[in-house]
Amino acid sequence: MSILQPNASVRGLPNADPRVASSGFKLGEHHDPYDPLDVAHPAAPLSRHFHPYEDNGGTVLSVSGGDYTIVASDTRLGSGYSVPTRYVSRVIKLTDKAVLASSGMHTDIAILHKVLRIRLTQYRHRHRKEMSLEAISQLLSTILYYRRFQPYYTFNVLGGIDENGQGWSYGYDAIGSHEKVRAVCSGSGQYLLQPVLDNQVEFRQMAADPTRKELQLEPCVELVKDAFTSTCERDIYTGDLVEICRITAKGVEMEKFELRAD
Amino acid sequence: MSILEYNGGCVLAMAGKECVAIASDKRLGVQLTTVAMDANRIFRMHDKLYLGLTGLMTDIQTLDQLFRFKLELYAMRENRLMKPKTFASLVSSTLYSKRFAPYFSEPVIAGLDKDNKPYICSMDLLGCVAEETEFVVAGTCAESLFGTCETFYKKDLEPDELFETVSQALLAALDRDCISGWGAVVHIITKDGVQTKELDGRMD
Amino acid sequence: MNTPESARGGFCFENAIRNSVLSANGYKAPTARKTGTTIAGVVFEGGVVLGADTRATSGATVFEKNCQKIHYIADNIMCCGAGTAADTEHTTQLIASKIWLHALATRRKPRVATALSMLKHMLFRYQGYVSAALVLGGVDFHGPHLYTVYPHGSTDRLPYVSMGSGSLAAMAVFEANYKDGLTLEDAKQLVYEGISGGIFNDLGSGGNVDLCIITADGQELIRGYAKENERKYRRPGGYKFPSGTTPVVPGSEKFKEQSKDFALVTEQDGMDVSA
Amino acid sequence: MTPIQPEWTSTEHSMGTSIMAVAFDGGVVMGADSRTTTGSYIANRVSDKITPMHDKIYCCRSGSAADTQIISDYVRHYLSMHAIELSEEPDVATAAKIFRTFCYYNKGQLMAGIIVAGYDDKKGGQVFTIPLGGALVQQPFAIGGSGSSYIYGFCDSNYKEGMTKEECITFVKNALSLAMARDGSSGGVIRLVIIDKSGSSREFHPGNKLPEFWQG
Amino acid sequence: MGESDYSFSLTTFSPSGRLVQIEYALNAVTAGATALGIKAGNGIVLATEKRLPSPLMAFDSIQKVSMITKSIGIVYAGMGPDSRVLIKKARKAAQSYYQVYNESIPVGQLVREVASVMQEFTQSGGVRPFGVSLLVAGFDDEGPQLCQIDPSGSYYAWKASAIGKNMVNAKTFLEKRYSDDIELEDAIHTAILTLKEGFEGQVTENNIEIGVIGEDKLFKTLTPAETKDYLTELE
Amino acid sequence: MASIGTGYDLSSTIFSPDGRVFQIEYATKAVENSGTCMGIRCKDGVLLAVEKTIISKMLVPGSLRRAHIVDKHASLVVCGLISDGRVIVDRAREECENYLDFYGRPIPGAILADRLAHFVHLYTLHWSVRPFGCAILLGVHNGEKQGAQLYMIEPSGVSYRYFACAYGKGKQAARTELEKLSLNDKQASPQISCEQAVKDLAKIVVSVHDDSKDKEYEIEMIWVRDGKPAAMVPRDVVQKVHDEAKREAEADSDMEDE
Repeated sequence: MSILQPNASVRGLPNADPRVASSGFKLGEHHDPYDPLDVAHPAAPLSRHFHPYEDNGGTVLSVSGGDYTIVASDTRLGSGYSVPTRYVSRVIKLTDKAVLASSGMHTDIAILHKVLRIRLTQYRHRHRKEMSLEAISQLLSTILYYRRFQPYYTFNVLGGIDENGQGWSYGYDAIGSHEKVRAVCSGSGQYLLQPVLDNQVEFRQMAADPTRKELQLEPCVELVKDAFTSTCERDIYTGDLVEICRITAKGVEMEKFELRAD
Repeated sequence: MSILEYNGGCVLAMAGKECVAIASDKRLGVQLTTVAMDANRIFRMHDKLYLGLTGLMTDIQTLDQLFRFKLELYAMRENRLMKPKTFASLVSSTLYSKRFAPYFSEPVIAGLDKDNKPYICSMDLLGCVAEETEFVVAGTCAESLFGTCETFYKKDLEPDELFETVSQALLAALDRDCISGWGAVVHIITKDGVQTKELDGRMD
Repeated sequence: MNTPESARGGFCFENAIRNSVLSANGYKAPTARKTGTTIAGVVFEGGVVLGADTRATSGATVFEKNCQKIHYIADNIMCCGAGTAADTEHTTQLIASKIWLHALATRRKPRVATALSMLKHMLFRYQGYVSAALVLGGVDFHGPHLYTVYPHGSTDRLPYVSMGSGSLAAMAVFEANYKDGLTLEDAKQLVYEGISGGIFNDLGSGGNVDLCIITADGQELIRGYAKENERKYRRPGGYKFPSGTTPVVPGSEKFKEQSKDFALVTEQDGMDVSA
Repeated sequence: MTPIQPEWTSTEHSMGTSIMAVAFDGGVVMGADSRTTTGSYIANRVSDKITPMHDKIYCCRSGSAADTQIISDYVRHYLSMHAIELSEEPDVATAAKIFRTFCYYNKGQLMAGIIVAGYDDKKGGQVFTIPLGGALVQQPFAIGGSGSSYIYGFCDSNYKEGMTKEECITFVKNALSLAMARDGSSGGVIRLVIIDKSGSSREFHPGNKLPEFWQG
Repeated sequence: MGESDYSFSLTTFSPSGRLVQIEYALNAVTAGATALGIKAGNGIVLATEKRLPSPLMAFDSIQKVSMITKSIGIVYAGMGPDSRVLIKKARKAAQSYYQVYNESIPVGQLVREVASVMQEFTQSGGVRPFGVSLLVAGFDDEGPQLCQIDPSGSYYAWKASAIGKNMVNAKTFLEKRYSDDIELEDAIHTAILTLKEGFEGQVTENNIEIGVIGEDKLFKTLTPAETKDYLTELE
Repeated sequence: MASIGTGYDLSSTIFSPDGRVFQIEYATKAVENSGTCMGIRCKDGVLLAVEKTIISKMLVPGSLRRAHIVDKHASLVVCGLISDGRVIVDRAREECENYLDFYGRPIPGAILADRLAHFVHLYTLHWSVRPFGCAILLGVHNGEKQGAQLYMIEPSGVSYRYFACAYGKGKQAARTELEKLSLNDKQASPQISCEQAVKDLAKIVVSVHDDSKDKEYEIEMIWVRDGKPAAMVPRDVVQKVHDEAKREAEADSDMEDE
């Protein structure tokens, strides 16, 4: 308080001297958003645009061993921060030897599965035999690429037993590029789950160890359950329930496994 | 691309039985180009306290010097070594003082306190402390590290098995991240000393 | 008395220009860790019960499974925080410190309204950039008080409140079941149900239910009042990594004894920027 | 894949609001709804928007809850300092003028529509309105907030000079009920404050006991 | 420093190399009521005379023993208003420390902070030294500690010490009675007896003030009732 | 007075051993040997008058203004150093303007006087400034409960409200004269009107004026009356009343000679 100009009239009061014009205020800068007559500052044109895609979360995976393949997916449907439903099946049994699991936008998943079911039925009527895993993988790729410029917003994993009884898995991107692998996963928990599969299915980072045995079906199911539980701990879009399909020469068995629901 | 991914890199810390592990990759990149394969992200504050820093390398180096300066002044003033929990608060208040113009770095702190109880914590770039009893992760492949650690972690691992577990978790995550990796280093801090090993992982 | 830079207090904008140049060049600034959060509070016969979940998220990833969102302000005042995790943490710490100094100066137990005013004016000064949404509860000389504080500095005083991304779920429970004159047990059950509503129906909330009961004779913080989301399954046999599993660069192993004396800076590591 | 936050988690806590004040011979009647929203979520359905500035001077707040709360705190402070120095009841005009000083000089940062009303011995019941830009206008009655745009017609046709206190109360209740019915960001209960020479009194009208009009 | 525009220090060296302002300040301390502290194995007691200029005075309004943090207390001798300034700065310093380290400030650090403030007032423009000596009692990781800070800013740790009017006889009295393994309860009795030594008139629970910190590391000032119990025990 | 010359009288921040602040006392002295000024609270307003010694015939009459209008309802007369007085007048005008601008009502007399007293007093607290070398008579009339008000503020910052008061060279004589006037009725409310007061004050100025020292002087008057803004009393009215008073004074002295 400079001695020569003590503002006696407002002395001792909080320094919020209302008459000190705050820096932000310039005459004419303020415009009343509600004022339709304010021609100089017409309210910015209101634009509403349509977001075609929404990601409903969910994690899917396919792991293959010598003579088996496991395809699994959680069943939580997420939308923003809410959970419209806790049980939605993302797994579809195409044939006794091939199962597809898809994550991404659920409407596209439903349509894609319907299209696949139709194509497989037509194939069965025409060839009087089930479509092979190899063929299905190619079929799915073409169906996806057909929608190259307005893609199905889906991330697919295909798993099953091939012609000579070996278990194989295929990982896809949204427009059909695919790769034949031992283990693949995709969806919201992809980054969490994939390294675990690399490490525990294909022992990628480990020093060579001749004594290490191939992973059998049941231990692999346990790995899948554990991997999903870990994913569920850290990814908010994965949870509630896991559907695990065991695909062996005998056919497809489905098991439900409970996860945390928060 | 977020500024935290400009140089790439990640850090991981895991608690064992009267020991803690802190590990990181060694890549220094400029976006997708790898510039150096011997970048150090883990700094010894004192024998029982290590600081791991991820994010922008210029801030990493600045913060290392700043914290070393503050820590040594503290030790000289108070004639004692700073407890890990206290150091975490120091780091937190330093980062938060720049709330609206932050350092682009997310720290991980690992150490043993007086009675050799493991202490690990991580922070976001504003200094929000997340103390954990199991493991903490930071860096460009934090999500993958969460996946592997959540799966592989077991309570009260002895130093040797802790080393193996941390290394496998780190390497598995690095292999799925194209801007982290190019070598890795693991420090195992026990009450007797600090064991350091470099991992012979993929260099691609 | 030239105070060292750190002790001058207030925020430091040293990096502001550099950061703005970086974001101008397309490197978008990273997002700070947020607590999606369900926090809530209810006034009952003898005091207030506050509740909170324990999940801190960064995007869709859970960063902390058991973080504490009920912060200490004074023995008789607690404050739950939602929004940017660092902001809620440091804002409540700062106000707790100011309240302590105020209590010492006035030699009286602190009042909830004092903490409220301090919070309100600080948040207003930063016009919502310090993004902390708080549920402030306590019992003082005037009896029980429960407030919500919004990031821009506005406050409401209500018998039952909820904040955070799970606040709708919690409020639905409260609107259905709240009545005046609750007993302690009713209040604890109601807040537990409210927070659980948020935990299970809001993806931003999860983990345990923490409760804090504040009455005239003191406060009790129950960490993990309900732990319904513990990890259920572990792979039988776990993951064994026998030593030697991981290939180690030969000759890279070093072992450094714990230095017995007090030497801090040892010549061996000095300024090892590179190796 | 970061989930987008629903808008109600980040929008500022605001009072869409229907507020009103009517002067009668010997005092004023002030009324307000009780809904404050953050985006489309009702943050507080029973809030009190009629805030005391002095024993016989109140203000109705609309716009940003934070801005109006902080400003009314400052005005209450300045007014009490003034009253102490004056050692007599302050004028309603003085309260309005101080409000206007804050609203006008900080118009760039504020979103506050305020109606100041009260009683003083000099001029009896008075009503002043301070819209967003910081103008200060004295009126026989004033309406404000987003809900007011729906009831200009009703008020202009139903307001009469020289109404009694009871007539004013009915006029306010009817007007506010109509506004609350039509305006999404107004609702809840109606709170009234009646101020006259003897002091101020409050009335509370729950949401389900408001005057009914045509509802389709 | 402070509001003065002076740029030169008021504390200057005398020809013989002494800082007389500081010595005068010490005189102001010895003009103040006696205060003392005793460090026991399991705690510390601070005690002080509370001379009331008039019986009409509300004795509980005068507080000479102040809490700085939950585990640190300070008693002063000398000019009351000066002590209030230092108490406020000490409390602020303790809080600033806590804000950075989330750990309560060690006694040694607080003593250093307060001492450096007092020293600054002997070497800055336009200000005079503080007319108080402080006895700081605290219990932290390094156990109970009792320190004394003088107007010069110098500080020393004591087993037992006295400041103010008859600090000389009080010290000799303490030297006789002190033993390293003294317990807190005995220390409190010794403290009261020491005060009694130089007390004009009858010691009551209203004209002395006692602060205690025990193994619970919680500093608290005895209520008049508690002080009375100790007084009756001594009769 | 042992403290003169011992350095205790150099700054207003130093108390002399016997507890006096000499700078303030010296400042008061400076006011005492300036032209007498006085004021009267009347029933329809307040009148202030000042005796202005004319230092040179070449001066345009009335140019050295000592009476100032502060606001529509407030007037002020400076007694002592005129330039010091102008600083206070500016301050008074600023206070009135601020108050009206902020509170929307004219500043009450008591508060204006208090503000000016505070302002004057500040200059006796700091070593970097000297006290004001003038006293202020403040006349305020604004239809308030208290009616017309007359205040006097001295260099020390002391400020009281008066029925009538005087300061300057002839203050003692003027005060005794003022006390003779029957200003108030039993309830201490003013009886005489401003018109009447003009004559009374002129008489007192004349009687108090010491011809031996400086011959030439003129009277300047200012008033604030009911319902009218503050204004200077017209020069001719003052001149007329001044001449009458002089004549009467000579008549009285003739009577004494006989």
